[in-house]
Amino acid sequence: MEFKARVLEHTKGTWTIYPGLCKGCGLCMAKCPKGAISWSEVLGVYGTPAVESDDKCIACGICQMVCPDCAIYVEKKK
Amino acid sequence: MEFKARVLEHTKGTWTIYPGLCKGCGLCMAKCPKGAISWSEVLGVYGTPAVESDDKCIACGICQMVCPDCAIYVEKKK
Amino acid sequence: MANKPITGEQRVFMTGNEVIAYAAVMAEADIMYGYPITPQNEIMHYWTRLAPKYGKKFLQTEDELSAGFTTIGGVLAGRKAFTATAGPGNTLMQEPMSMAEMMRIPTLLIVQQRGGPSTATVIYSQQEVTMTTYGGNGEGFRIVYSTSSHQDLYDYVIKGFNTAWKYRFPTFILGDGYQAKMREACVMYDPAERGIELVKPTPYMGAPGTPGVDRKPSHMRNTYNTEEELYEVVMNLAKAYEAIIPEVVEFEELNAFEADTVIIAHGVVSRAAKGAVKELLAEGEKKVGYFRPITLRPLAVNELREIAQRAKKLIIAESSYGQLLKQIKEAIYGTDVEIHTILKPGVGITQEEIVAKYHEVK
Amino acid sequence: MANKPITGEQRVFMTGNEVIAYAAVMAEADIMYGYPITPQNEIMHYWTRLAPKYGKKFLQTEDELSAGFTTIGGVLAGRKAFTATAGPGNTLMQEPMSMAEMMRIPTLLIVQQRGGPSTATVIYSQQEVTMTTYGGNGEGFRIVYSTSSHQDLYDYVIKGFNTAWKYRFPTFILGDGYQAKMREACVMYDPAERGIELVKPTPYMGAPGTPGVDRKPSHMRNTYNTEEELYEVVMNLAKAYEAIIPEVVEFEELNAFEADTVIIAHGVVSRAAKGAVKELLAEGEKKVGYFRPITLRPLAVNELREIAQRAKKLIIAESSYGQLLKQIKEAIYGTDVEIHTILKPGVGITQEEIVAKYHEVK
Amino acid sequence: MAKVVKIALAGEGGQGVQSVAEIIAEAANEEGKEAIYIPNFGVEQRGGVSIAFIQISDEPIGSPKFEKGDIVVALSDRAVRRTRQYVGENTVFVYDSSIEGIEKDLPTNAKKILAIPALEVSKKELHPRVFNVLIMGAVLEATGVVTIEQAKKAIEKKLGYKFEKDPSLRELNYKAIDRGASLVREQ
Amino acid sequence: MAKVVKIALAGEGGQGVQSVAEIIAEAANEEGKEAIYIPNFGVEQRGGVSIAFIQISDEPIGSPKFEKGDIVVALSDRAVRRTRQYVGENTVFVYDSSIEGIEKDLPTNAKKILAIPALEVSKKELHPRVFNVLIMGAVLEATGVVTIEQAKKAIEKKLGYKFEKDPSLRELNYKAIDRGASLVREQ
Amino acid sequence: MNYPQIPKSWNIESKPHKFCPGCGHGIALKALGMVIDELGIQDKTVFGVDIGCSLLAWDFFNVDTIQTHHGRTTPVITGIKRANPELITIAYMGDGGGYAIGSQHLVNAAARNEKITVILVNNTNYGMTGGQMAPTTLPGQKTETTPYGRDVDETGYPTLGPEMVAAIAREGAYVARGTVANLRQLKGFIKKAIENQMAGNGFSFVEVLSGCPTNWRTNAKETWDFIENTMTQYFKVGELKVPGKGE
Amino acid sequence: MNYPQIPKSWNIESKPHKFCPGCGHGIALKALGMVIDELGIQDKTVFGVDIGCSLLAWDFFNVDTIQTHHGRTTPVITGIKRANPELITIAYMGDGGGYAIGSQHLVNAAARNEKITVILVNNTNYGMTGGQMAPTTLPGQKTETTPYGRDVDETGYPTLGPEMVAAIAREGAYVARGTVANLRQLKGFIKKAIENQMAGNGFSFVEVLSGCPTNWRTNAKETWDFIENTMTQYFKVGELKVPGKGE
Ligand SMILES: Cc1ncc(C[n+]2csc(CCOP(=O)(O)OP(=O)(O)O)c2C)c(N)n1
Ligand SMILES: Cc1ncc(C[n+]2csc(CCOP(=O)(O)OP(=O)(O)O)c2C)c(N)n1
Ligand code: SF4
Ligand code: SF4
Ligand code: SF4
Ligand code: SF4
Ligand code: SF4
Ligand code: SF4
Ligand SMILES: [Mg+2]
Ligand SMILES: [Mg+2]
Repeated sequence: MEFKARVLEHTKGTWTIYPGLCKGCGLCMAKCPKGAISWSEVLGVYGTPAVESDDKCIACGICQMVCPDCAIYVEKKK
Repeated sequence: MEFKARVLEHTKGTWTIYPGLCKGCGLCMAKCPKGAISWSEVLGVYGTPAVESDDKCIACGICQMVCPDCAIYVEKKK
Repeated sequence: MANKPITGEQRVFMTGNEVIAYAAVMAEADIMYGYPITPQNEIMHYWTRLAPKYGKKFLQTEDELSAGFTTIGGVLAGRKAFTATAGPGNTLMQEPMSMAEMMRIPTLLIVQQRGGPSTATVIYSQQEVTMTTYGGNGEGFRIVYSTSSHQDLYDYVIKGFNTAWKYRFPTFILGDGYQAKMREACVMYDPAERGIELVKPTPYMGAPGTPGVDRKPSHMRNTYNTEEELYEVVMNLAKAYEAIIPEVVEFEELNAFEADTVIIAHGVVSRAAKGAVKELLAEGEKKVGYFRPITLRPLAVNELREIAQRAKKLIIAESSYGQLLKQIKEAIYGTDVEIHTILKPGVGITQEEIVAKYHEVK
Repeated sequence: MANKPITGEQRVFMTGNEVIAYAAVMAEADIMYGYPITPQNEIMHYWTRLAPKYGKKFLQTEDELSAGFTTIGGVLAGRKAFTATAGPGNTLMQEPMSMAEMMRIPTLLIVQQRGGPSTATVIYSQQEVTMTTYGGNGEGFRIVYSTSSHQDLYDYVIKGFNTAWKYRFPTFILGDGYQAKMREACVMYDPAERGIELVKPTPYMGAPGTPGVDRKPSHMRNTYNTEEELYEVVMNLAKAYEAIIPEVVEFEELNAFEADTVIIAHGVVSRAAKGAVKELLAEGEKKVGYFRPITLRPLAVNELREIAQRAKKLIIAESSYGQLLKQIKEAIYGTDVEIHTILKPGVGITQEEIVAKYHEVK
Repeated sequence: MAKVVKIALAGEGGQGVQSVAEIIAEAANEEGKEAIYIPNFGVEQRGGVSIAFIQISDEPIGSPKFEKGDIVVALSDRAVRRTRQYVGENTVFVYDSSIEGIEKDLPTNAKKILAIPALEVSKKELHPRVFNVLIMGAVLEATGVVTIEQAKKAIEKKLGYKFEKDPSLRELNYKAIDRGASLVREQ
Repeated sequence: MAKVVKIALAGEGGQGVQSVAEIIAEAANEEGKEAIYIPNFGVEQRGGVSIAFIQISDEPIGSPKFEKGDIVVALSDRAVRRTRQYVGENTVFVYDSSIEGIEKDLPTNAKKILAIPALEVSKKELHPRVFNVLIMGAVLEATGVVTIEQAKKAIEKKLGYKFEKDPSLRELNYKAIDRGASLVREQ
Repeated sequence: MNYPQIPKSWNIESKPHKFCPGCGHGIALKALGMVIDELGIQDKTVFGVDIGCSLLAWDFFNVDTIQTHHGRTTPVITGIKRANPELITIAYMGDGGGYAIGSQHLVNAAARNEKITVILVNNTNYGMTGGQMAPTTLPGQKTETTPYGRDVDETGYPTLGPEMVAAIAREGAYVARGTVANLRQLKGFIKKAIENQMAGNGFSFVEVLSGCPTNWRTNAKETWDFIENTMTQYFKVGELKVPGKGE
Repeated sequence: MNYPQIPKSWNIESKPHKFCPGCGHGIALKALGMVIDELGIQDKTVFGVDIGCSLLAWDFFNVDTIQTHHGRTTPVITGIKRANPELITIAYMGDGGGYAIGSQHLVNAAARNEKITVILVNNTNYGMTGGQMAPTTLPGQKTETTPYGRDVDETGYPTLGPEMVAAIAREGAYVARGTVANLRQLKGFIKKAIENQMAGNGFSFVEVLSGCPTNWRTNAKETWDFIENTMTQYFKVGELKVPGKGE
C-alpha cells in the first residue's frame, strides 16, 4: 500500500506529510513548540484539511511522535 | 416452636442443652476451657450423640457462644 | 418538581429511544438501571436528562448482569424499575430474567435488537426472538410485545409496565435498532387522560411492620431441594401463565381471515408487510391478507390456526433466519398450509421485496 | 508420564462424570477450563486428578463467562480445550458460545442439565434443550448430542471432539444430573484400537511464521459495520451448517417406521421409552415403536417426518415443559399425526408412566 | 422382561446409606449384573435426608429413578416421611424400630412393614459405626439381589485398607452383615 | 398508494449529512407530512461512511429502509461506492464534482447522474462550513419534498441560538440553500 | 424453659438451621442476629443471600429475605437500596460468590460507594458444591480441584478481599475482617458496618473467617485450629477502613 | 518515499486506521507497535482486542489478532496463554471493558498472576457507545449518562485501576500507568510489561491515559489539556509495581 508523500524542505529538516493518513485532528499543531504547523489547502483522508509546516520548524520530531495516524515524518538535517 | 430442654444443674451454673438443636459437631467441646463437655447418650437432631457437661463447668458461657446452632444456654449462679 | 412531561395529546417527531424514555416517565416508572449498549443507549441518555426533573432515579451498573439484578432489586423494594439492552447484553440478561421468571418478579426489559450472533452489528435485526421469548434455563414464562413504530413504543411501554405488575411475569418490549434510532412522528399522551389506569407496585421486601411479629416475613427463594418440589413450582407457573394467555395475547390483521395468501411478520417488518398487502389490495388482488403477532409470547395460536386452516399459503417475512417461522410452525402444527419465507438475518425487509415474493409464489 | 489411562476394552462401574473425564483424556483433550456447578463438578474433580498424569492442564476460572472464553482461547491457541457446566452456568455460557458460533471456533461444552428456571435444583432435568440448541443472540448453528447412558457419555465425548474440530461449530454433550451422578457400567476403550481417528487441532493464532511476512496475519473478528456484511456472514454460516446436517444427524429407533404409535424421547428419558416399547412389544403390542433423536441439533427431520406421515399417534415424553415437543412439532410441520405428551419439568420419567400413557391413548 | 429389583435407602446425612448403596451396586456389578445406583442430592451438603436409589437386573436398566421400590428402608423419622412416596403394594418397607413419633406417617399400602431394631443391635451387640452395614445385611436378605459373599468382597474392596490396619474391623463388618440378615429372617 | 419520496445522503463523518437529513425530515413533519429519517450507524464513531435515509410521504410509511432511492447524494469517493446499491432506474444520483478517481465506480443504471461543484462553490462563494446546507438546497430542489421556506424554518429551529449571536450566519445558511438549489436547477 | 436462647430476629421455625454440623455460617449469622436485635432494625432490614451455602439462610431470620443467584446478591441488594434508601440492606455471600463470580459487582459497588453492607464468609473453598478451590484457598491446601494442593505458581495466592475493597473504596467506607473464633469482635465489626450504612456514609464490608468442617474433613479441634492458626496467617483480622479515621 | 514511518508491525493495509481524528488509541497502539518491533516478537505475539473502540484495532497489526466480546479479552487471552505458554499474549481494552463489565476477569487474572499483559486505555468514558459514564469518569465530568456532571455522592469516585490491580497482584506482577502525552515513557512501561511476561514473572498491567476528542467534544488543545492537566490530577502516572523492587 502506498501513500502519497508531501515533502516540505525546511532549513532545519525535511518534513513529510502523508495527506492520505492525516485526519486533521490538530494534535500535532497543538504540540508544536514553534507554532510551525498550520492547516493546509491539501485535504486529508476525511476531506478535512490536512496540515503543513513552515520554516519555523526545528525538526524536533514532536509532531511525528504525537500523531496518532503516523501521518508525519521528520528528518533532521545535519 | 418448642425444643425440649435438658437442664443440668452444676455448682457454678445452670447448663441447658436442647438436643433438638444439637448437631453433635463438637465445637463447644473443643472450646470448653475446663474440659467439662462430653458426648451424651441423648441423641441430637441428626441421630448422632448430643453433648452434656459435668460439674467441672464454671459457667463461663464459651460453649454457648461458639455453638453454631444455639443449642446451649448457660446461666451463672450468683 | 414538575409532575409529568406530557399533558394532553402531543404530536412529536423524535427517535424511538427518546419516545421510550418519555413513555417510561408517563408510566410512572421510578428508577432505571442500565448498562450502555447500542442501539439502546439513548433511552438512558434521555432518561438521565428527564429523571431529576420528575423525581426519578437512575443507576448505571457495571454490566448487564448487574443491570438485570439491580432491576429485580428495585422491583422487590416496591418500585417500578426497568432496564434496557440489546444483543449480547440481552444474552447476559437471560440470567436475571430466569430468576424473575421463577419467582414471578415483574420486570420490564426493553430490547432494541441488533445483529447477531455475537457482537455482530450495532444496527438492526430480529434475531433475538427465540432468546427473548424462551431464553435462559427455563420454560419461557414471559410476555413479549413486538413493536413496529414509535406509536407502539409509546403505547406498549406504558402497557408493558401494567402487564408486568398485573400478571407478575417478566415482560419485554422487543424493538430493534431501526426503531431505536430513527425519527418519526407519534402522539404522546397522559395515560390517565385516556382512562388507562396505572397498576401500582407493592413491596416484596420491606413492607410495613416487623416480620415475624406484625406479619409473616417475606422469604423468597428460587432454589429447591427435591425434584418433586420443583416440579410443583414449575407446573404452578405453567398453570398461572396459561390462565392469563387469553387476556394477554395481541395481534393485528388485515383481511387475514378471508385471504388465500397471508403475509405474516412482526415488529418493524410488519410495516412493510402491511404496506405490501395494502398495495396488493389496491392493485385489485383480493385474496391477500396480513397478520402481525404483537405478543410473540404468548402467541395468538388460535387465530394463527384459524388462518392456517383457511388460507392456502403463508408468507413469513422476518429479519432473522427463521425464529418467528419456527414458532408459527409449532403453533399451527397439524395444518398443512404452504409456507413461503423471506428470511434476512440482520437486514431490513422492504415492501417491494414482499410484493415481489407474493407475485412469485401466488 | 503415562500415555493413556485406557488400553484395550475395560468394563467399569463409575459415575457419569468420571466417565466423561476419562473420555476427554482418551479423546486427547489438552486442557479443561471450568467453573464449579452441580451436577458437573466431578468432571473437574476427576480431570484434575488425571491431568498431571497425562500431561493435561486445568484452569479453574472466576465464572462461566471466563470458562467459556478461556476455552475459546485454548482452541484459538491450537489446543483441544473443553469445559462443562449446567443450569445457570449454561445460561452464562451462551455469551461465549455465541462468539464461537459466529466465528466457527470449535468448542466442546458438556452440559449436565439440572432443574430450572433459575437456580431451581441441582439434581436433574431436560430443561436446557432450547437454550443449548438455540441459545444466545444467534441462529443455533450448533451441534448438540443428547446422551442417555454412561456408554453414550464415553462414546459421544470422544465423538464430540471430532465433530467440533471437523465441522467447526460449537458442539455440546447434553447430559443431565442423573447421568452425572449415577453409577452404572460401561465399556471404555482406546478409540485408536477401534479405528476411530482423532481429528487434530490446528492453531488459529500463533501458527508458525511472521504474520505479514511469511504468511497472512490471522485477523479474526465477530463485529461488522454494515448490515449487508453481516447478512452475508450469517447466510454463509447457514449454508455451511446445512451442508453438514446429513453427515451429523443421529438417531436411534425401534420399530418406529412400522408403528402406529411412536414414543419419542431423548436423553435419559429415552431409556424409559425404549424399555416401555420393549415391554409392550413383549406383551404382544405390535404397533408400537420408539424413536430417540440423538442429535437435538440438527434434528433428524427427514426421519421424523417419515414417521409422522405413517404413524397415527406420537407420545413425546420429556423432563421439561415441552422443549423437545416444540422442536418436533416444527420438524414435522405439515403432518397431522396426533401428539400426546408426558411433560414433567425437572423430574424423572419412568417406564411405568410411559406404558400407562400408551394404554391410555392407544 | 427381566425382573428389576428396586431398592430405596434413606437416612440422615451421617447414617451412611450412600456407602451401603454403593457397595450393593458394586457387588451386583461384580456379579455380572446390570446395576444402577443414584444418590439423591440436594443443595445441602449435610442435613437433608439422604436417599439412595438402586436398581439391579440381568438386563440393561431404563430410568434411573423409579416410582415404587421392592424394598424401601428408612432410618429416621424424616426419612420415613420422605420415602412414603416410593412405597407401593409390592413394597417391603423396613424401618428402625427405635424411631419415635412416626406411627401416623408409616405407609399404609405396603406389602409388608418390618420394624427392625437395627440401631439397638448395632449399638449393643456390635458398634454404632457399623449400623449401616447391618442395614445392608437386612437389605440383601430381603431382596437376595447379591450374595452375602459378593457383598463381603465389595466391602473388602472398599474398606480393605482399613482392615489391613485393624483386622478386627473386618470381623465386625462381616458380623454386622450377618446380623442384619438375621434381623430380617427372624421377622 | 401515496407516493413516498426516498432520499439517501452519504458522506464522510465530518461532512454533516446527518444534520441535513434531520432538518429535511423535521421540515417535512412540520409541514404535516409523514417522515422517517434513519441514520446509518456502525461501530465506528467517526471514520465510516455516514449515510442518512429519509422517506417522506402523505401517508404512514412502511419499512424504514428502502432498496432504491429517488435521489441519492454521495459526497466522497467512499460514499459513491457505498451508495451505488441504492441507485435504480428511477434514481437521480448526485455527487460532488471534485471527487476524484470514481469514474469507474459511478452507478450505470441511474435515471440521471448529476455532478455538482458543491464543495467548490461553498468554499469559494460561501464558507466550507455550509457545504452541507448547500447540499440540502440541492436535494430540496431535486425532490420538492419540502418547500425552501419550511426548510429555512427548520434550520432556524435547529440553529437559531447560533444565529442570535451572529445573524450573518443566518444569511450564510439561507444563501447556501438557495445556491444549492440553483446548482441543480442549472443542470 | 423450652425456648432456646437464640437471637430474637432468628426464625425459630426454621431451626435447627440447614448448615452442616459445626459450620461457621451458623456463628456468623448468630453475630448478625444479635446485631439486628441490638440495633432494633428487624423491621427495616432486607437480607439478601447468595447461592453457596449462604442460600441455606433463605428463611433463617424473621427478616425479609431474598435468595438470589450465585454472585448476584450485591446487585440485588444495591437495587433495593437505590430504590428505597430507607431500608437497611445486607448482602450475605461466600468467598466464591464475592471474589470470583460476583467480583465485578463487589468491586464496582465499592467504587460507587453503594450504601449497603456486605458480609462475606471466607471458608477457603466452595462449600456448597462440595469443596473446590476458591480464590481464598490457601497455598498447598487440598481441595477437589487442587487434589495435590493449591500450587501458587499455577493459580496465584489467596485473594485478600478486604485489602482489595479497601484499595478501591474511598472515604465513608467501612472495611473489616473478623472471625467466627471471636464472636464478640465479629459482632462489633458487623454492628459498625451496619451503623455505617445507617449513617449514610458508604459501602461497608466485613469478611468473616469461617469453618467448613464438611469439606475440610476436619473434626472440631482441627476446625478451630485451621481457622485460628492457619487462616489468620494469611488473612489478618482487624479493621482496614473506618470512616473518619483515615485508613 | 511513499511509505510512511510507521512501526514495522503495523498493518499498512488497514491504514488510515479506524479511530477518530485525534484519538489516543492511535498513539497507544503506536507505542505498542514500536515495542513489538524493538523486541522482535511479531511472530510470537497474539493480540486480543476488546469491544469498545479497541475493536477497531482488529486488523491493526501484522500480528495474529482476535477480536473478542466486551470485557472478555482477559479470559480469551488467558485461555490462549494457558494453552500455549510460548506465545506472548496481549489483551487490549478500554476502561469500561476492564473496570466495569470485565472487572471480575481483571481482578482474578491479577490474583492468579496470569502470565499475560493487559493494556487498558482510560479515556474517562465509553467511547464506542457514544460517551456514557465510565468507572473512570471524573467528578463533575459531563457524559451522556451524567448529563449534569458526575455526582460522586451518587456514583462514587473514579476507579483507580492500577492501584486496584497492585493491591491484588503479588510479587512478579508489573503495574504502571502511562499517558499518550508521554510516548517515550509509555513505550517504556509497555516494554517492561511485555518483558515481564516473557520472563515468566507474572501479570503485567499498563493503564494508558488517553484522549477521546469525539465524545469529550474537545479540540486538539483542549484534548491535550484534559489529558495532561485534568486527568493526571486523579490518575497518577508512574510505575506502581515492579518485580524485584518491592512495591
Ligand atoms: C452461575 C452459577 N454458577 C455456578 C453455580 C454453582 N455454585 C453454587 S454455590 C457455588 C460456590 C459456593 O461457594 P462460596 O460462594 O464460597 O460459598 P460457600 O458455599 O463456600 O459458603 C457454586 C460454584 C451456580 N449456582 N450458579
Ligand atoms: C455485553 C455487552 N454489553 C455492552 C456492549 C456495548 N458496548 C460496546 S463498547 C462499550 C463501551 C466501551 O467503552 P470502553 O471499554 O471504555 O472502550 P472505549 O470505547 O472507551 O475505548 C459498550 C458498553 C457490548 N458490546 N456487549
Ligand atoms: S518537527 Fe517540531 S518544530 Fe517541526 S513542525 Fe514538528 S513539532 Fe513543530
Ligand atoms: S498530521 Fe497527524 S496529528 Fe497532525 S492533524 Fe494530521 S492526523 Fe492529526
Ligand atoms: S460454660 Fe464454659 S466451662 Fe461450662 S461447659 Fe460451657 S465452656 Fe465449659
Ligand atoms: S456446638 Fe452446639 S451443635 Fe455442636 S456439639 Fe456443641 S451443642 Fe451440639
Ligand atoms: S458445606 Fe461447609 S460451608 Fe457449607 S454448610 Fe457445610 S460446613 Fe458449612
Ligand atoms: S470515540 Fe473516542 S475513543 Fe473511540 S475512536 Fe473516537 S476518539 Fe477514540
Ligand atoms: Mg466459600
Ligand atoms: Mg473508555
